[in-house]
Amino acid sequence: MTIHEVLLSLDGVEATYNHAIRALSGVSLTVRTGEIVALLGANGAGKTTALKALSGLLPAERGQIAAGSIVYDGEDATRRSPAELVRAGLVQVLEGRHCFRSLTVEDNLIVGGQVRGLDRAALRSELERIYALFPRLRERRRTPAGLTSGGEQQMTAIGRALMARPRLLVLDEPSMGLAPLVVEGIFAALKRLNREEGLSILVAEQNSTVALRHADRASVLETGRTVLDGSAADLRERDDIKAFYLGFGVGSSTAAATTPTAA
Amino acid sequence: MPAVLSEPVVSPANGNVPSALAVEAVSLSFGGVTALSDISFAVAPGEIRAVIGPNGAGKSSLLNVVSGLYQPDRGRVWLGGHSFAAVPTDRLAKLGVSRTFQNLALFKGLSVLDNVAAGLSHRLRAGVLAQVIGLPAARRERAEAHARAEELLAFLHLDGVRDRPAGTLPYGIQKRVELARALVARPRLLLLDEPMAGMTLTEKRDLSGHIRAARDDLGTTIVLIEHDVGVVMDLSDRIAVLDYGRLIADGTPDDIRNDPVVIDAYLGVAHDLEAGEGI
Amino acid sequence: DEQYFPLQSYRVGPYAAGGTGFFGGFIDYLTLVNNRDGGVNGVKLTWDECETQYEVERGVECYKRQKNRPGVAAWNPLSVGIAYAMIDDVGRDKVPLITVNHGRTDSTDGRVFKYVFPLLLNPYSESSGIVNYIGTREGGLEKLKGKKIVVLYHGSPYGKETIPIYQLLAEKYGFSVEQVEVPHPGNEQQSQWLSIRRTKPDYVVLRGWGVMNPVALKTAQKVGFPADRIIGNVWSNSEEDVIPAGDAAKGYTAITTQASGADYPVLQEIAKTVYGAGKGNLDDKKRIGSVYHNLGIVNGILNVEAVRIAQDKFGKRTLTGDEVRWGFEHLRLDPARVEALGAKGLFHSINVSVANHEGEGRVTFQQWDGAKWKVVSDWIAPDWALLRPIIEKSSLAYAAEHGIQVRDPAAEDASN
Amino acid sequence: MTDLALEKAGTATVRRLSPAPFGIGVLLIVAYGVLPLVASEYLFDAILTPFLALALAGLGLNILTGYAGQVSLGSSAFMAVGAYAAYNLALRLPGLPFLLDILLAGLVAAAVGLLFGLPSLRLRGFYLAVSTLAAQFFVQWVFNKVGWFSNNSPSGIVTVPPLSVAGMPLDSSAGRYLFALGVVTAVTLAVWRLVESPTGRALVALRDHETAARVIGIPVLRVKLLAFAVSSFIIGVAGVLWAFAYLRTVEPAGFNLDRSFQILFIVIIGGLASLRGAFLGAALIVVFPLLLARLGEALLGGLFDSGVLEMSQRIVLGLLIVTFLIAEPAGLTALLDRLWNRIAGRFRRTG
Amino acid sequence: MEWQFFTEVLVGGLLSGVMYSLVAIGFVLIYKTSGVLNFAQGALLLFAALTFVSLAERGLPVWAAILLTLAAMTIIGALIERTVLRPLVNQPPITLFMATLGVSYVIEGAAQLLWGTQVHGLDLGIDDLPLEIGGVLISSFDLFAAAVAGAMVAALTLFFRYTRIGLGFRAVADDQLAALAVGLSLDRIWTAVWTAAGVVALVAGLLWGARLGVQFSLSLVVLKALPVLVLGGFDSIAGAIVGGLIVGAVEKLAEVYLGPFVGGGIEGWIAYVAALGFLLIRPSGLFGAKLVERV
Ligand SMILES: Nc1ncnc2c1ncn2[C@@H]1O[C@H](COP(=O)(O)OP(=O)(O)OP(=O)(O)O)[C@@H](O)[C@H]1O
Ligand SMILES: Nc1ncnc2c1ncn2[C@@H]1O[C@H](COP(=O)(O)OP(=O)(O)OP(=O)(O)O)[C@@H](O)[C@H]1O
Ligand SMILES: [Mg+2]
Ligand SMILES: [Mg+2]
Repeated sequence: MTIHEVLLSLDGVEATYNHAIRALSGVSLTVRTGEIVALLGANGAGKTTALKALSGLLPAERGQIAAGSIVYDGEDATRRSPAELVRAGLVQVLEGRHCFRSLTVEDNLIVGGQVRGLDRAALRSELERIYALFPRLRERRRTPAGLTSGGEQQMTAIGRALMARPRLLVLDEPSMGLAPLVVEGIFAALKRLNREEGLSILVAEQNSTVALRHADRASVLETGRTVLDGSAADLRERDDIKAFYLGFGVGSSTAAATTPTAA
Repeated sequence: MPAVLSEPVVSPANGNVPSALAVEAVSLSFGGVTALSDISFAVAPGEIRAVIGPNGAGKSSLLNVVSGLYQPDRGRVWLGGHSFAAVPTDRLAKLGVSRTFQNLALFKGLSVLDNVAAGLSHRLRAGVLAQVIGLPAARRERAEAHARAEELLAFLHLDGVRDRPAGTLPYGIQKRVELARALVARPRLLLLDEPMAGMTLTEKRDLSGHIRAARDDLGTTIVLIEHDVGVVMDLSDRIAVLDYGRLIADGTPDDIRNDPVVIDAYLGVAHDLEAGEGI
Repeated sequence: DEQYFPLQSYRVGPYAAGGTGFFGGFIDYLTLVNNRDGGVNGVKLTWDECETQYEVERGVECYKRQKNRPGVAAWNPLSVGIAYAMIDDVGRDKVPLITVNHGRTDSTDGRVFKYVFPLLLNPYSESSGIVNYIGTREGGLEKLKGKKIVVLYHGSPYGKETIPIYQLLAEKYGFSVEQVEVPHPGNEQQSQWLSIRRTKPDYVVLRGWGVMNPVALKTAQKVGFPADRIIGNVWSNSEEDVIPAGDAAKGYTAITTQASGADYPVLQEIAKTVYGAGKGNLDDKKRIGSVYHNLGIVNGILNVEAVRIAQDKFGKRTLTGDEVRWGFEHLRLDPARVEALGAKGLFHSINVSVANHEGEGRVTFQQWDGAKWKVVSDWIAPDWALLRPIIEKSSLAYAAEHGIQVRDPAAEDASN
Repeated sequence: MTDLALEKAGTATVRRLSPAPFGIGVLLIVAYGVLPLVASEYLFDAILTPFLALALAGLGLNILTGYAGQVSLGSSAFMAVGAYAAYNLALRLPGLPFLLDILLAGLVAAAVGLLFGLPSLRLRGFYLAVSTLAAQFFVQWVFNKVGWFSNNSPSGIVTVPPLSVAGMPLDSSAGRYLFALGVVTAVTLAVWRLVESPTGRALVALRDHETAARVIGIPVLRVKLLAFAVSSFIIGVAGVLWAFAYLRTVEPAGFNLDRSFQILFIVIIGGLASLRGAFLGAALIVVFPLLLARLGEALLGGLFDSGVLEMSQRIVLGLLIVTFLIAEPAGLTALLDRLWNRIAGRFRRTG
Repeated sequence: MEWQFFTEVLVGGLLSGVMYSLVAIGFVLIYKTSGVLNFAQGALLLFAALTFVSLAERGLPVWAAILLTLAAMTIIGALIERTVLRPLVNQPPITLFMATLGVSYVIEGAAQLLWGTQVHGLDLGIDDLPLEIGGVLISSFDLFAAAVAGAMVAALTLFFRYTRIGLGFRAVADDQLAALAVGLSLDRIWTAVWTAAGVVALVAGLLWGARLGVQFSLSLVVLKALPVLVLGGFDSIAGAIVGGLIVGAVEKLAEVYLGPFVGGGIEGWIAYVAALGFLLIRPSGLFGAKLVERV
């Protein structure tokens, strides 16, 4: 596996919600082709916001990019619609398992593959690929996704994104709610795709142990700002940094750090 | 695979050890999908009991049965000396049971303080008119509720976001607010469905402390679903393991850690655990 | 000097067709008087429009706003709801309220409703007129005995208003009446007409409104009820009511207080001088001489003549509302005067007095031939002997309820 | 979980009344002290009084829709119930003090509201919304059909008796305005107390997560019905004001579907779950069309007839609704808050 | 002969019901892709009918008038997507509902501004003379309308069944944010659907216009469609048809057999009350998707 040119880069991105609540105030990060990058940070650091910003979903949350640039595959990503980005291979798994609740698990997956306009046979084999990764989903494929268990929903959401055969997969807390074996399974599978197909991955995780174990590099956010950027191996070693980025709750003492300041 | 029960279930009806919670031969299925099949187990007062198992094993369904959101097809639930075929959700709070949800279930439009204070709703005696007019009894009640809520905010380090609408908070903090809402009523039985999902290690450690404190200080019995095995092993007195709706193991953390059936179904190879999220 | 007519018009919304026609005709006539005569005895007529969309609150807002302009002559809202909401106010502000062809029946009694003038027709006289017409068609009122009439009415206070009077007329003339409601707005009448078909009445009186009318005609055709046995009331008598029904309306007959068509001298004059000079109010010249347009013109004539009559008494200057009220109370236009006004055949006559604010107007009936209305009857008078006692009963009750001193017409006439 | 997924709006909701009691004080002084002295009859009768009545109706609906999350399209039916109840009470119990009359009329409206609120125990979202139309059409039909309610007035339109409270006639424009103002102030105060009370919080809890509310012991059925009752009560009182203080006539057609939409519109444009919202929304809905009409007339009156102007105004109004919703789905309240924050922020920076 | 009358009323009711379905289908289309009750459907209907009639009256051949009207509906669909739906993506349904109310003002205003407020007759060239079949009176026009409605429903059902677009629609209605994230082009979907709703509005507008005349009141026919919607389920085309039939039959039978006891005119609300009663048994209508939620 070779690491090529820059696939995605964020530079000095600032973002607000509702033109008022500042959520990002200087996020920079890069993902090169074939790389796995972890985005770490405490609760409210801005991971989700950064990921939404780069996949064009911020406007749908009434958020705005106030400054900075986001370049995906050599083009300005802020000018492209989310659908265009997906077609260009940038697919995101949203935080909090946004499944299509009334669609069955299988229909969820099919919708995920729709951008590719597959024929029946190809669709079948793609589905099989996902079911091989998440056997649990095969058993539940006729159940409306909204009724399945939390973990099953999470698998559905990840599977749905994989159906689009992304070049850059953006994952927001994929391990949340998943059994340890499944988490390992997912990361192993992603790693395989990364190795075999050059899939690049950007993953925001609280579960930093898992994330760092699999990532090549990591960026750390704190209160909407990139504060650290380095190789995952380094970060794994350094306890001081761990203590630094893991954050400490939002007691009165650190309230200022986690309460966004008004613009 | 036969259910491995490390201890016979004591039915509160005839047994000598009164349990805070017992489920007796509970089965539940959804049109062909068996979510729970013939589950029986009891939780002793003051115990921290974890429920673990693969995704879709039926853990949340079990809590939903206990809190009356699902009606079991068969079996009974014992809560504080009462036995129910279907637990009446409306009376849950009065029975001293509170819970959190796997997917956030906060009142997004209410401030954090009001969310937590809402946990005391079942205690309110004053009528609407008394509240509107501001009769002394109503005022006192209200002030007490707020005082209690403030206490919990401080306890869970949430006072910094006291007045923020809960919906605008980051995920991890919302989870904590939900815990505060469940704790504020000082429940006898607290049901937690993945309270630590989406938290950092430090936060998990904090929260574990709080949960333990709740048990130690208030004597609350706790049933906890959690996927972070490190947390589970560290925190719980006993662990029940579900797989495909069946109870495949029930025992102390040590029992469970080394149970080959459990390792197979859930934990994976032992070394993963060591390298995992130990606290 | 100027005399001002505030117009609470409605040119938008469900009743826009009526509003544009009526207010268009009214304005056209005022324009004619200004252009031709330089106003009324040199007093220029002015007006402005305030859109109500036929909504009461908007009408009230318009009233409060427009009444502040000087020289208000009279109010002409062409809306029952708005008129009701203004009754108190016009009394206090002492300006006449003209509710031509509509308005509350008991306001005919001018002894109680000093400032309200339901000119030409009220719901009761209208009903009586319709029954009289059916009588003439059958060859005499006595032939009505044993006949069966269905009244199909709009499900609104307006529609319901004549239920008791038809009952009374049925008793008096010995026909049987069945009154069937069509819920607002009336775009579905299948069940009503199926029932009618089963009843097999001799006539159906259509007391409709807006979209209900064409639908009634269409549905009648659908169930095979002949259109020439349907008699429309005064709000079911316009082109807008029949054109959408297409062929189904052929033969349908309706009451009117003013004939339609543009052959009358006053209309010719309007067409020539007003529209010729590009000052006409209607967008569509084809509507000149349509039912609502002509009603507006007649209404214009009545208003202007009232001003003229009042000027004769009070002087040729801007009059106060109360003075114009006096003019209305002495509005007597006999057929000769009507002819002099260029309106012979357009409407018959009017004879307003303190006691009778309606003016004992006469009505006629027009039949739709698929392209235009054709007058098919003489001028018919309602049965005043029957109606007056009912009206007085109601008005006196109102007076008692609201503590109104009932006027004595004889005394007033003497004092003038 | 939430009914029409009010969650987004919810995030910006439930703020304390304005944090500036100073502002409220000024408003009250102007409303009670200054306006009665300076305002013209037009201002009272065409703007202020209908504004108050509609704001009150908005306040009532806000309890149901904004706080409890149940959308109703039948508000004007409850206004009608209030208006007719008050009329009949005044007519049939001549000695009844008017304030008691209002109270009873409100209670009648509350009872009817309760009845039509029953489906809410089972229905959600637009299914519930559309079924509230049953109330709308049924109530209108009843008042139309049953002559007794309008004292057998042949035209169905009734004129209400003149307003007087405690023997004091309030028949002038200013008097009726002051009366409406008094009622609105009192009800607003009570509503404010209500939404700040635990019960008020329970309403929001219900809206945001019904299951969670049930689990923590909020009596969901009772609270839902309470929302319907209280909301209908207030809307009923608004109906009384509409009939007695404003139009002084009552007819069923005045309480049609358009009015219901108007009230819903007030609530949503003003801001769900905010007391100020009802007032801001009502101000917009009453004043804006008038402004537009006057402006259109002044600028273009000579060129086009009133119909064209009206149509253009309709278009502008529609565009405005959409624009406001886009600018701030959480309503005028949130929009103003944001503006205020920005101004205050700038002030702080420079000052 | 009583049964014959009964049959007549029943058949008449069923056929009227089909007319309601025609309007209801437009609502269903929009609801399916945004979970929103589109209150502008009535305005669209008015606009379509008015445009067609005005063009035809200006001497255009029918086909040209229809084509031009279709073009206009497409433009409106695209405009609404661009200016209203796109900025309001991912907002709660109530907000969108209000926005459609605003849109309806604009369309109504524009329609009347463009074409005036006159009442127009509309003759589709279908005679509406009574047809006796076995002694039962049936309207030929209604039969024609029923055939049109049937064809439309069949076409739409096939479309949803045999294309994957239907799935995308439901996905969008379920969760707009997720739909964006999986790359569904909401803009295209919405433009297409609103245009389709405009076409349905045109068909309904022509048929209703031929019955009522083309005028402002045309927009009020939506009130007939709403009970149909709740009864059939907001998101089901089949529900719109079945609901329409039920509502039509109930309404007419109630008016004829129940009306006399309460004074008549109950059609305006009986459908709503019936729908309400029915909803208490099935809270999401006959064919509507059930609410999917769990904790
Ligand atoms: N829709 C929103 N409206 C307003 N503020 C928001 C919104 N979403 C997020 N925020 C704020 O933006 C900041 C960054 O939040 P974000 O969700 O990006 O953090 P995060 O790092 O993903 O946290 P977590 O680990 O809890 O998911 C937080 O302070 C949060 O309160
Ligand atoms: N309301 C329901 N309708 C249909 N199926 C359901 C319902 N609730 C649960 N299930 C099914 O029952 C099984 C058990 O679900 P449950 O949520 O209890 O799992 P869990 O153990 O909590 O899993 P996880 O760890 O992923 O949250 C799942 O397969 C789920 O799909
Ligand atoms: Mg996040
Ligand atoms: Mg679970």
